[in-house]
Amino acid sequence: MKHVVCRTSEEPCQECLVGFGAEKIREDFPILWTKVHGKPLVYLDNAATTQKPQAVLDTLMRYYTEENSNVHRGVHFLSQVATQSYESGRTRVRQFLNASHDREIIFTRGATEGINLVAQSYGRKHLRAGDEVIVSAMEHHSNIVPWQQAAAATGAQLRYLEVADDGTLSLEQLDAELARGDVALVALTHVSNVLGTINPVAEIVHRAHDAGALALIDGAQAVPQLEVDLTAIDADFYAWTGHKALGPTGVGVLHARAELLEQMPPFLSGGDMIATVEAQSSSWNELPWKFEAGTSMIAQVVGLGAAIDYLDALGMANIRAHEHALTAYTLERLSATDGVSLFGPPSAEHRGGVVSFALEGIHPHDVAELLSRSNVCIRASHHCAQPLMRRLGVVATARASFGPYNVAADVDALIEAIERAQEVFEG
Amino acid sequence: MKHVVCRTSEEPCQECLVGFGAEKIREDFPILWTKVHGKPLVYLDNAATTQKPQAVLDTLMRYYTEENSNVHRGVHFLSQVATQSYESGRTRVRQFLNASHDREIIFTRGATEGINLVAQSYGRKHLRAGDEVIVSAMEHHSNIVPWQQAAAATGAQLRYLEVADDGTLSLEQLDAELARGDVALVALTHVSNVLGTINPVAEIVHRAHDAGALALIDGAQAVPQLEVDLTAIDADFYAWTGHKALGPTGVGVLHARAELLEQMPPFLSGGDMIATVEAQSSSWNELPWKFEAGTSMIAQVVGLGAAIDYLDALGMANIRAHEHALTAYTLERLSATDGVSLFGPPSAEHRGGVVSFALEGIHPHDVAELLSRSNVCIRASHHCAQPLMRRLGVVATARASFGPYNVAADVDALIEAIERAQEVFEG
Amino acid sequence: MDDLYRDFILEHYKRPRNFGELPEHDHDAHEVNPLCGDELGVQIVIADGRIADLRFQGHGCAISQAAASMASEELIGMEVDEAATLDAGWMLELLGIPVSATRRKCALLSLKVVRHALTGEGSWPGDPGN
Amino acid sequence: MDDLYRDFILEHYKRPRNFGELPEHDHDAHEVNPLCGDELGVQIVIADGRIADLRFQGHGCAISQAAASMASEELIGMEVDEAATLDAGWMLELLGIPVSATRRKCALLSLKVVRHALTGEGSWPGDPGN
Ligand SMILES: Cc1ncc(COP(=O)(O)O)c(C=O)c1O
Ligand SMILES: Cc1ncc(COP(=O)(O)O)c(C=O)c1O
Repeated sequence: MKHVVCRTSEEPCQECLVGFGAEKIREDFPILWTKVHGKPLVYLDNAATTQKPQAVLDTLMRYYTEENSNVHRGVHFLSQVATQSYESGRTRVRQFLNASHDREIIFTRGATEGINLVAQSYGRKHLRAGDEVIVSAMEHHSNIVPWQQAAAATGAQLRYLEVADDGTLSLEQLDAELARGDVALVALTHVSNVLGTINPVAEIVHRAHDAGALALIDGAQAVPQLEVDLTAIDADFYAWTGHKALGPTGVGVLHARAELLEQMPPFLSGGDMIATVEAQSSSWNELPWKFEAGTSMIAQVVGLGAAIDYLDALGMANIRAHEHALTAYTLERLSATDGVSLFGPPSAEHRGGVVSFALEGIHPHDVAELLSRSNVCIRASHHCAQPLMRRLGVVATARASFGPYNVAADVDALIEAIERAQEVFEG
Repeated sequence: MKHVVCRTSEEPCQECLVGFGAEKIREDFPILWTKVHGKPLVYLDNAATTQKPQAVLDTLMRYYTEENSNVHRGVHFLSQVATQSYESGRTRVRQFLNASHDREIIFTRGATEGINLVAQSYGRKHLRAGDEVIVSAMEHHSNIVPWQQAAAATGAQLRYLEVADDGTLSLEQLDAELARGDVALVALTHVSNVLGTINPVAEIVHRAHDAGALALIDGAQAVPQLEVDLTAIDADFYAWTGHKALGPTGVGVLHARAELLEQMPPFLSGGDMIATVEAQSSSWNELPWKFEAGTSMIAQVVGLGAAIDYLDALGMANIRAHEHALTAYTLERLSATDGVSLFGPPSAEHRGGVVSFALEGIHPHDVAELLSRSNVCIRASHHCAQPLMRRLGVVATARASFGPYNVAADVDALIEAIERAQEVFEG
Repeated sequence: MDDLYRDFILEHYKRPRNFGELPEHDHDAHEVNPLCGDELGVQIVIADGRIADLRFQGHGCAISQAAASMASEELIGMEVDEAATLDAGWMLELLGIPVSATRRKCALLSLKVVRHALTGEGSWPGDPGN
Repeated sequence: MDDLYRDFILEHYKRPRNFGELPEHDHDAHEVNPLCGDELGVQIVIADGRIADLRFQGHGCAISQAAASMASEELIGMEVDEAATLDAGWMLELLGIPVSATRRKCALLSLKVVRHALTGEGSWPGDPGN
């Protein structure tokens, strides 16, 4: 076997240069200690949501048992501590992603709310009939439907970048679209949640800006596994979600340029986002709070800070190297398995830790159900990417996706479980 | 002293008929065991957010360590368990509030998002120029600003019910407004977060319906302390928030009539809320999921279920009786303290567990800061109710508010701390 | 032997009965399972108040295909009034396998599309939350 | 003796210097503390590049009122260029008491309104997150 990927702690990972040894990392994730029917959990559904390290759980508990209080408007000591913890979460996000200003970081429920915020607040105000919004055929529904809605409300047009057979987007097509001069916004995913494709987003943003268009990047799948540098990418909007990055459910981040946020009307309105409320009109608080109406997901922001600390301590470059090695190993093993076909870029090089596949004669749902009998959790779905499914000519795929705690043994378990599923259907 | 309110567990609460003994309840709330500067925490900021019982924290931990997974589209066993837990949270909410259908219960981040959902999805589609929206001068900003925005977008008019000197709303004025025949929606709070006023919401909804208007009730302060029966109240929309009802931050509930939800366009769009996504248009999932775009605050919904179990076990009638007794005791003690003036209904009868007050010559901020020196946490603020502050002729009030775990000793500590604050300013 | 993927399920999946199209028909409908995007269409011919003929078409998982196939055998010849009011229990009993909550819609898609065709009403048989 | 509510703070709070209005003035501004709704206005008279006279009006907590009162004594007579660039550090040092993060805006409201009056620019001195 060519790849030795953190198989055990005695045999540390060489391929991925990591030194962290995923077996060690597993100890930090209580759910991975669980045995189901006496066998360990093989969790390969990380693109849907990741598991949480004990450090995140401890932070949530600490918050609720030592600091819990409403933030910003409180003078008493608990509120001061809670406000400090909440706003430190923002600073931590800024540092982690190399952004410049805390006030450009807005907490949302997730990537979906972040993109909706932009589509509704920016889109409905600034898009005009005749404007083009460019998305791609590999987008998640959360980066399609809000634009359909904004287009319907404004008369703007939605155009799709095609996905090539190797799972990539064509920059030539992008240039051709941009050259028409009517593109207002380019909204693309950083990493595909189905194909794993890593798009050259810094380059895409650069070309969009050169053509006078804005760029939104959906970073939901990128932040958990790549070194993301928001200053280098230079997107006008960058949205992602905490629960896919070892953080709690219910929290996400929208990073946006302050000049744009200043021009945009508020999205949700109510407490905390106002300066003054008169009977018939109101004025808005400063950034970022103008876009954080009502009581925030305070504990979840604090928990997200702990998730970032954990990722940072592992090192995003190490995580990437590790997941890259796992992906390469998975592609190799799956290619060598009869009746399996693969979607997405053929090599692990420009691809995140996501592998979509199909088994001949077995519907993906049945694959997932049968794999679950072997404690192997994968996803079988359209993955909220129906346009991409149509492009691939399927209704759904089976998908294995990795987190920093996955090991080669998980991939071996996947392959075994696939062979067992094939036996059931052949038998 | 007339009232003996759960002072100690040896001396159980008589006034409030409770039998539960708040001292016992305190043992369930780890944060209340904390000592700050060697003295216990006196938490009287429950209208801002409540503390969480151990049972809620345990449920969050159990969810994250045994079930954590994305819901609805997952076939593997973890996803099945998580989906089951998440949807049980919905059923639990329905039972607790005596609602009829799970599909009428939508999870939001909080009351603010719930009201915004209605104002944006219902309001912007159905309000017309010339329509009236009735709110009151005692509303929280979250039940004012979204209507200002909807009015600005549609040409509807916003009208305010006045607040009488005794802190009540006039049903006569409501009738007069309704009689004009142009009222499309009445949006009122169930319990005022400043005055404590309990509005006769079932009666108000009834009159609104008779006049052909819809009714939205903001239940953020009601659900934590009253027996709320949504079938009896019969509001078209009822919004509340989990973190004020012993639940986690980041989750709230909008209850809405299915016929209305069916007519309303989606609010946020993306994953999970669609049936099919074509390139240029999409169709929507069934209720309630049509209004739950993206990955939900799964753990928080499960935690909210545990909070409801806890409240239910105490019994909402008991909680109400207890907080009512505490409020009566507080009004009595504060009235007897020099230099204190009180806002809101003079008796505890029609009033929730919220007491706003002012100290002569001391700004509320300074009151809160000085009380915090004695470990007494109250809020000093406009409480997101600037129109009400103007009505009261102040910029802010000091506010003490109760949870089921508060005891008469907390009120005694409040009074002592007030006297100490007065000494500082007189000295 | 697997609980769910029993021989008869796999047999119906691999060789579904009454699949195809009926260009001449009295009723038809088409439904999607939002969980997975699976689609199923049906055409129905009525005679003397009974389902005289019926064809499904579409693709899906073993559970949904086997369910459609098995249901088709029962439905042909059934009184329309009876067919229009069949509930989730009927379908699950007919299938005779333990279907989890998540796969429920797979099992019920064929019944849903038939009800839709016969009554014009497209809700899930025995929806959760009603 | 309280750390924050020192004698001089309470003294300035109870008898604030330079409070009132200057109907004839060269610059004015009005600001709100979104935290609490406290409001503060200022009018400024300039002569020879210096602040010749200044009055605050409004109401607020002991910290914000004492800060305005103490600042007013320093500002009158100061060069406009200098006054326009004073930062949070200047104000906090002048106050000489430990101000928590939450009360920072109370302490800085008067400086904010002066900067606004002199420069037309209304951001908080030394905002968090910049
Ligand atoms: C009466 C009332 N309505 C609405 C809200 C808003 O709740 P949330 O901030 O949780 O959205 C609050 C509390 O802040 C409130 O007291
Ligand atoms: C590429 C991509 N974008 C957006 C999302 C939406 O994230 P969320 O559901 O947390 O809002 C997801 C995950 O579901 C995703 O994979």
